[in-house]
Amino acid sequence: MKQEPRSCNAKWYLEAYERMARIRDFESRAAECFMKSELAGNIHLYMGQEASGVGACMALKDTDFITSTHRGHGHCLAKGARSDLAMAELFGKETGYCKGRGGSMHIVDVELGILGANGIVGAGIPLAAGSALASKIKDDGAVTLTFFGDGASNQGTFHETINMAATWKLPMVFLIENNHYGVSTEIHRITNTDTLAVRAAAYNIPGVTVDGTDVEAVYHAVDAAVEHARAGEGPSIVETLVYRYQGHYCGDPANYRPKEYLSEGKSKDPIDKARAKLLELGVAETEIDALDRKVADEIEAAYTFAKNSPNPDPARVTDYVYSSDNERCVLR
Amino acid sequence: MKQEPRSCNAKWYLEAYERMARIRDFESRAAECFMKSELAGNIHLYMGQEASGVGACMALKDTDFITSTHRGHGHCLAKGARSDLAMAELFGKETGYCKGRGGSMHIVDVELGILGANGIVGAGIPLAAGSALASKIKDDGAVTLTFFGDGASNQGTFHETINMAATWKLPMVFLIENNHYGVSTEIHRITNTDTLAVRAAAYNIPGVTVDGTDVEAVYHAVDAAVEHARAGEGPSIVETLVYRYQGHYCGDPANYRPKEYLSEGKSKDPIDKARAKLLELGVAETEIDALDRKVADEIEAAYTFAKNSPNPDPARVTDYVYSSDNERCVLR
Amino acid sequence: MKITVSKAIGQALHEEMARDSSVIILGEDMGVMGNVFAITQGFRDEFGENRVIDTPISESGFTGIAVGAAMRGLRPVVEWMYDDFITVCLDPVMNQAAKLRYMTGGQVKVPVVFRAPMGAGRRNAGQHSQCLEALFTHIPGLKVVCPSTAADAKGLLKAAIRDDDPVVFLEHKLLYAKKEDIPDGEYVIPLGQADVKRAGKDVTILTWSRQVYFALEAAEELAKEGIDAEVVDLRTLVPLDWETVKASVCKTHNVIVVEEGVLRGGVGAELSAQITSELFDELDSPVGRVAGLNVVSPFSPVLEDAEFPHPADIVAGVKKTLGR
Amino acid sequence: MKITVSKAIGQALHEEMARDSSVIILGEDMGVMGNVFAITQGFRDEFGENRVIDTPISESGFTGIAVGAAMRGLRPVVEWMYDDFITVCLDPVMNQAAKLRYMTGGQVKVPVVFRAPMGAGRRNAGQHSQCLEALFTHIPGLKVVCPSTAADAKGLLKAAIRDDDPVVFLEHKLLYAKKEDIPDGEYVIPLGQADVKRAGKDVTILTWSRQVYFALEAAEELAKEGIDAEVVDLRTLVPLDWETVKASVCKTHNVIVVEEGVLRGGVGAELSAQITSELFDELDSPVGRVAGLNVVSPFSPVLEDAEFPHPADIVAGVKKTLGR
Ligand SMILES: Cc1ncc(C[n+]2csc(CCOP(=O)(O)OP(=O)(O)O)c2C)c(N)n1
Ligand SMILES: Cc1ncc(C[n+]2csc(CCOP(=O)(O)OP(=O)(O)O)c2C)c(N)n1
Ligand SMILES: [Mg+2]
Ligand SMILES: [Mg+2]
Repeated sequence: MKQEPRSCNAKWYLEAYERMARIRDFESRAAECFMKSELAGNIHLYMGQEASGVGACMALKDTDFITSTHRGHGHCLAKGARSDLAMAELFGKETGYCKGRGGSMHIVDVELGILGANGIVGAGIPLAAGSALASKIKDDGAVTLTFFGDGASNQGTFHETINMAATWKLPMVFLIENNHYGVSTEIHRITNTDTLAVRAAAYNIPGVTVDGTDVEAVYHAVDAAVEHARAGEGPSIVETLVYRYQGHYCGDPANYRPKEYLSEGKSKDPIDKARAKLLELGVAETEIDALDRKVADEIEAAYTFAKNSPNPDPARVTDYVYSSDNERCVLR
Repeated sequence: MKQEPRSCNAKWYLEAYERMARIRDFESRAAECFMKSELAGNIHLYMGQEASGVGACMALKDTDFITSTHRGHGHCLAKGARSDLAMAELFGKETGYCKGRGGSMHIVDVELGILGANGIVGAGIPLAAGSALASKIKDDGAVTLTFFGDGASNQGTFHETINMAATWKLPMVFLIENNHYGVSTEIHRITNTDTLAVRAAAYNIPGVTVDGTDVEAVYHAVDAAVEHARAGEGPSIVETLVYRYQGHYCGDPANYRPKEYLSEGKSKDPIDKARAKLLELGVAETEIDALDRKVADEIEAAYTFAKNSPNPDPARVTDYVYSSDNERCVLR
Repeated sequence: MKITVSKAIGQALHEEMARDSSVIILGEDMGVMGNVFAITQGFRDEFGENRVIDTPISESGFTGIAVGAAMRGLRPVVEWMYDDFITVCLDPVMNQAAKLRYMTGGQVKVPVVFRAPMGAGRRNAGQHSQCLEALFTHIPGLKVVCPSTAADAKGLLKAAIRDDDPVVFLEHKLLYAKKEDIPDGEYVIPLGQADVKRAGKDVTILTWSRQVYFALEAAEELAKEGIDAEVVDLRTLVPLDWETVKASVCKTHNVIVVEEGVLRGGVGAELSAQITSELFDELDSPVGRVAGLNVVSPFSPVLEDAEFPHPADIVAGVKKTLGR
Repeated sequence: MKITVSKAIGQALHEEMARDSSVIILGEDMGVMGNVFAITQGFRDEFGENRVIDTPISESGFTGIAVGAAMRGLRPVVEWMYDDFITVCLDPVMNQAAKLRYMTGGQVKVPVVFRAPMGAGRRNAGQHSQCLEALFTHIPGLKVVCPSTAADAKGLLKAAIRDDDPVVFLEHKLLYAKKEDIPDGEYVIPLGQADVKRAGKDVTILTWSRQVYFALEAAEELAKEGIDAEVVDLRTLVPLDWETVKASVCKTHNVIVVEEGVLRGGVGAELSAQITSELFDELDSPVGRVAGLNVVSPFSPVLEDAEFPHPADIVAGVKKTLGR
């Protein structure tokens, strides 16, 4: 890869901070709504991992692509998704990103390069490689980054896809968010190596492990991987070590984890860290507070929008199964 | 692993030679029958790769297990399968290993530790790990070795299984027969590393690449891996570099391969090599010729047995789908 | 004694593990967590981590491992966290477990149970809400069980574990919390016996899993209008208890099949075809079907409720069949 | 002009690749070898290795890659070497391609074609002989095409490639070598149009793929006995050409469905159920079904021939339906 990149300035940090704050606020509100039964189904919270998604997406252009996971709110918002449309989707409303058809695990905004959260663990990985293949064929210069978890790295799709991507030098990045757990299962109980990035050796590609609570560290690692990919050198693994503050799903008490996991994670909170860094860079506390309020207002508005939006019309339940001949295909 | 094993003696080589000759003769006869349309379906010939299967199985006890592939004749015979029952199975006869229900790709003899050839590329790998898990749970001291090809190593089952096997320290060996081709596709066109054994690093287990035309070299490598497994140290990868003399299936002209592939392979013929070694070890040429004749007679008898055996009764086509309640389950 | 369906399933697993040391459990989060539906809590401590195995998220691998272990004489019970994930592990089920006995001419037995929660109604959206029993019934070599009550779930799961064939055992997520009576002491319910959950004379409702409850609700509604519905809980789809189906059809002469899964290619199609072809002269009306729509499971509650059958749909279906 | 079915498929692929640069081909041995059935020979040289891609044996990976590429505006045509291998790549088909449009509220199109050879009769045994179209028809979001003739295969494949939905396109291996007339010049056959391959008035035989030929043979046999059979080649199973089915049933009043795949849960079940429920009063006899047995495909030729329908079985099926 390239030489060590320069460090990020205040402007950069303000942007990163805002995106992380947006994710945190969005999810805090969503969790609140979920616990009050305003939200149905299941949500998987990204809280604590914000620096990973934001650091990674800060290294991408608007014209680049991502695929995401069941824990996708953070990735989508980091890539620029609108909090109101996302919130409305969580509420299952007609105004949501997917008109309420998809819900929390299926947020997509192709215009913004968000090829989708995904409810199937490991399924986004080959989709991302397909996007990278399309870029290679079209020669459009775009890079695709696929987010997935430590747990997902044990799916066959990981191996199959990374092997093809490495061989075909696809312009993509494999971003493993290692929060140490797949639901209740600690990663070292189900794998035999210290890090997951070492698997890069099996495909003869670069692999690094970085502190995923440090938005700048993530940014630099992903930036290098993106440049590598954009230069036609193929994919890399970037593994970010992060902490999942909540249980696996909202409401999971996570009794299977030692207490230290959470205290350790909270002591490294990515947003606290970024705030400290902003102060260090000379940004006034009042400016940061104003940013916090701006984000809080945005999320409040998103909530109001979502809550007041109409439900889908049940009579339209058969729409959108097919692009053409829909009526005939769903009739029989 | 252990210290370098001593070299093999004449007795050992006579046994290895006999098994390799049996495979070669069996398949030459099968190919002949296939070309004369005495055999139906499809057969995948192991010719040229004999040292891999035999060297590996010589390192196993009778009480150990193997799983095999679509190219399974050699593995099964190397592990002790009877050539008459195997030939009858290729002929689809009631006297065959599987009563004619399975054919070339499904030979099984559980008593002999042969858990089955398999028509699905990569499917034998987890079955083998299941056998190894059973051994671990029963603590029966058996080791399971799974044969598969370079092509199969790109299936998701490879990654999923080897990760579990490494983590759980299952008593097994991953034996990759790298004949450089999966059907027409050369391995370096679809992977990004020089060898496949390097993938062992991703699971923190041993991995070696050996000359698969040298039965003794294969034996020593597998022996070390088997001892490692039997000692409770977990799995290893052994990659044998071999040559597939025939096309992918019997009748495939294999035009996609450079001529040198075959000439190189034939110059390293494993049976020729073993014969030379036997002479070197002081075995009389007449003794080797006698062994050749013994094997030829056995295969002739196997052919006669197979040819003269009865076909299954078509009225019994619904037998064996279920162990219990078969009639009711196949009726509706 | 009243216990939940999930507890009943846990009891079946526990009793069989205690009875037979060859029974093992494999799946994601089965050990330390004791399963995401709390079904195997405490099992790991009691039976050890060799027999209650936390797997990585490698369904194809660990399902294949279970099949291999079954070939070696163990009786693995695999869990897929949702039946929707069969998409990542169909091979060891369909091309291996289901076929090995046949392809080996009867040499091999594959006593493995594949358990999975299934079903809609929890707003889990397109990839976590399907009822896929129809897919499994189309695969020769598999037995397929879909219990409704706690008592049935327990007795059938014990039978499934003791069965020498691969059994797909599908549990409806929205039944787990149902509290019901189960018999005291040890009992087993043989596979392939339907259960008439409500006797009636005017129309037969063939169903299974959660829809049994909806059918019973519908039957009460119908009773108010003077229609006496018989609710037959098939419990096992393969093998099918044709004798019970036939007896009911010959009594009522009108049938509807109710299932939560997708209509097209559903189990109802097969039942309709069989009943029509074999009992044509017994039928006063064509076999009706009430099933999930031919769509993807929607997230939005209002859409999801419109997608799969509710009691009112069954009432309407019966009336349509009876021409009332 | 007479060409083989495999050649006709090659022509369709070639024409569409030449016409539209967004069409790409992915699969095992599609490039250097030009496919194991010689369908894409020369394509790699002509269109380049970016558009004719030799994949590793990683079906789940490359099928998912095709779906991702389709989301990005390409029109990938994937080949699975045999349809039996859907077991290792069902997820990108069922949980991704089929559902993405719905789950995104119509935001996404997934114009991908999944081609696969299928079928019995080549003595390829349990894991290489299945007809799995029923499985695909049960998955909302997929279109399913099963051509019989060279002309149909070509025109339908072109339509499938141009279609904006995921299409599963199943080709019977034992038809590849059949030499038949195809129309001159460019043509497309829209999905969802059945074709009456033989008109008749006494009984309707609904079928597709290789069984069309067997049905036509059977019809000739039946004609000798004075039974005039109509052979309807459905060609596309989703969408289904109900109008043609209905017209035929209303003409003949007797129907059998003939399919090579497994009976239980087959497409015939669905057709039988629909016809019975909607055209009950038109039927003189219950809908008959002639299909593969509920067993694993046997290797032995004598067993395999007993396992799937042959013309004589169709003749017998028709006579049974007509009570003759
Ligand atoms: C194929 C598949 N298997 C299992 C699940 C159930 N499941 C959803 S998330 C999850 C854990 C994923 O762990 P990881 O990849 O580490 O992501 P994290 O939840 O930690 O973000 C599991 C097992 C699923 N959705 N898909
Ligand atoms: C899942 C699956 N995909 C594809 C095939 C078709 N197929 C059979 S053998 C083979 C090549 C296997 O290559 P390799 O593993 O190197 O074994 P070899 O044939 O060289 O012994 C292929 C593609 C299959 N049987 N199963
Ligand atoms: Mg995780
Ligand atoms: Mg090979």
